Amino acid sequence: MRNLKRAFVSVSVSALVAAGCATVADKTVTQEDLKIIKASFRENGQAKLDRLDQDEAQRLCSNAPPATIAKADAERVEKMNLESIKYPADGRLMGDWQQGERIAQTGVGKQYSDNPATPSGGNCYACHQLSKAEISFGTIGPSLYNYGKLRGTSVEMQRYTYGRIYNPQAYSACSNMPRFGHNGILTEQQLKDVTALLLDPKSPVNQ
Amino acid sequence: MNHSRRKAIKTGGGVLAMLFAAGVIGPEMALAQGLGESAFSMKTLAEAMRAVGAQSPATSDAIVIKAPSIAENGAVVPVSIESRLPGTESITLLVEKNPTPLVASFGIPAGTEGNISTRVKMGQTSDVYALVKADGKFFMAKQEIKITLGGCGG
Amino acid sequence: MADPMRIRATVRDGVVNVKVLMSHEMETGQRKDAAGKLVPAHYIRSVSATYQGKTVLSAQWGPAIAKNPYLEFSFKGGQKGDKVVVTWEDNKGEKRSDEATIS
Amino acid sequence: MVEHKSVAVALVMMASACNAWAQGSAVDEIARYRAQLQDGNPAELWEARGEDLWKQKRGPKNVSLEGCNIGKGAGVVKGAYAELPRYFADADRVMDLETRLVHCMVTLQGFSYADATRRVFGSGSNRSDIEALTAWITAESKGVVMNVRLNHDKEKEAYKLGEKMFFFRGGPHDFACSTCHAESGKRIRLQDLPNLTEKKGAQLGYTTWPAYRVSQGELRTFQWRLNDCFRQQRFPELVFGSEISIALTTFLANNANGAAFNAPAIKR
Repeated sequence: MRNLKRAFVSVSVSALVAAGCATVADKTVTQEDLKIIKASFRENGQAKLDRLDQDEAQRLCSNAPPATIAKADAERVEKMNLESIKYPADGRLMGDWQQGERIAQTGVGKQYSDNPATPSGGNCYACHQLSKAEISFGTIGPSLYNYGKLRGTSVEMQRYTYGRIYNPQAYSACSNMPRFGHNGILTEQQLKDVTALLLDPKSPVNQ
Repeated sequence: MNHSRRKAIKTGGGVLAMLFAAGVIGPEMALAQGLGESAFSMKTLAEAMRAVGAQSPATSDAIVIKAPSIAENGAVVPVSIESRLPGTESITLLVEKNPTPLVASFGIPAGTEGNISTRVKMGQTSDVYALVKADGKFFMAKQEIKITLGGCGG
Repeated sequence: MADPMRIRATVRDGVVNVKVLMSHEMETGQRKDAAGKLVPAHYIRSVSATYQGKTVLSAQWGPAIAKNPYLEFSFKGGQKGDKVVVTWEDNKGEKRSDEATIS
Repeated sequence: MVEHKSVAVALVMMASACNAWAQGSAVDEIARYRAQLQDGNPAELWEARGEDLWKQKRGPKNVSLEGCNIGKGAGVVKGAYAELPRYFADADRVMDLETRLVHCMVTLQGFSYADATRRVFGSGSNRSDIEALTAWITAESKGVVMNVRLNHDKEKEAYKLGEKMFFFRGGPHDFACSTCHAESGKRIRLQDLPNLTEKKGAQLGYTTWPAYRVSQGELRTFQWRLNDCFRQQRFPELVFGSEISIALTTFLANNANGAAFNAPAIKR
């Protein structure tokens, strides 16, 4: 997957250079740049300036273009993120798919315009096709229609699915998908509910 | 919600009456179609149609609704209605699932074409009705318009 | 005082096509502001258009016409250089009239 | 895991083939929706007000903005937006249209900076003069070919910084501009996402702002576009006229060079 993506990006990079609108100059964000970035934003509500302090994965995944990340760095990012996944203490990984559908439809949460007391959504439909009924879905991520029907609901698959939502970068460095558990966007119960949306045979995803 | 809306309409009526008395607006302006303001506060499609004066109107192929079947945003949904019925006197637009279905009514004097375009608000996916009065009789056409969610932060 | 309307009136084969944009909030009375307070209804309730003193369109609107309303209609018999007058009045009694020359 | 993935890819491809028709028709209908809106763009209401504001004598010094140089000489409006942002020697910085307008409101009309920037984004009856002025001035560049130069060192620096910011990931969602705007043919929900790292995408994206947003009933400028992207990226708030806002605008506007400017547009 990643190799494919890299190949794709390198093609578009050469196209860019050919079009003359990109230089191959140094594209690393310097301390000086960071100062300018911090001076260009102001805190608002729950969005404080510390959101501009990148963790290592964010820093390594900010190169322009994004997938120029070195193989060793990609492995580092994946290892680091894999270690961060916390599975539920009660061992149960599947919650309520109906709640999961609500979470998938909702995009609020963590914006400075959002009430911090309101639970965040997962906004899954923004990027993925999930059910047949919802025609308004995005294509940044792959279609997940029939996700569970195609894969079954083995414990191994439940763990993989839960982990993939908890921290997608454990499986794919620099993935575009938010690390919903790792960064505290969704609660443990919400992660279980979204896992159920994907895997439960009764979920609209698997009809 | 409904109470305050009723109240607002009532207040509006008061202002209207005052303006009448003051001679600011003429009767033609206030009662374009002779519709009472109450028609706009009816909660169901059937009530709203009755308030306009239409009792179970017949469906007509001579009324064409031009609107997308999927709208990207319910706040602005473009709708055009064309009536090819001879003697078209009025064109009325209704959205069945809006809190109050009656949206607008257009009086079409002789010499004006039976062709109106405007933009409406829709709270959710719904049938949109075009009701045409021609030679004293009501006819209708309908089309479903799906309202979709969009954007990345909602 | 409300902003002027933008009116375009063009004649082709004896038919005048009129396109109007109006500046208006078209508040439904059902929306809440940031503080959770209901915003009072405020919408254009009637619209009329005249050509040489004769009404060529009259309309009654509710609050479900979209914000900054758009209206298009056509009538027969207008001449280039003549004027079309459009008038609206809202539920608070505010009125606005503007005219356009047929081109 | 690797096996899972390749199976998943194949199945995903099958699934999308099955849904191609249904999706195609939804996308076609959305295109119809957009086409039907083009005829009457309420942005014209902002343009009319903006022209009045430009010509009116205003501010503590009671002068009009007709003496304002937005890049092509004092009072020259036609085609000016297609060459912005640019370096202005009198301010010794690169400026976009909105920051230049504020500069003129302060230096020519005598407004304080705070007063000039009090309402950079309007809301309902709290209207923004900057949005109205921007609507009119940008409309005066409709059809003009984008030609944003990188001659001055500060213009080159702005471009480079803008490019870095475009790929800068941060916040609880790990988002960067590039998360949504670095691949072609992608959508959020049903909204097409221009690939801003490519000429065609940058041209399509940049030349259609400002725009009347039907979802808000407001005319929105490019400063607003950036501000609201960062809000949804879960970043803190982008400061109006900040160095990063100008840098990103320079990066995107320069990438759009060669295309005819086509705004104010009308969008969802």
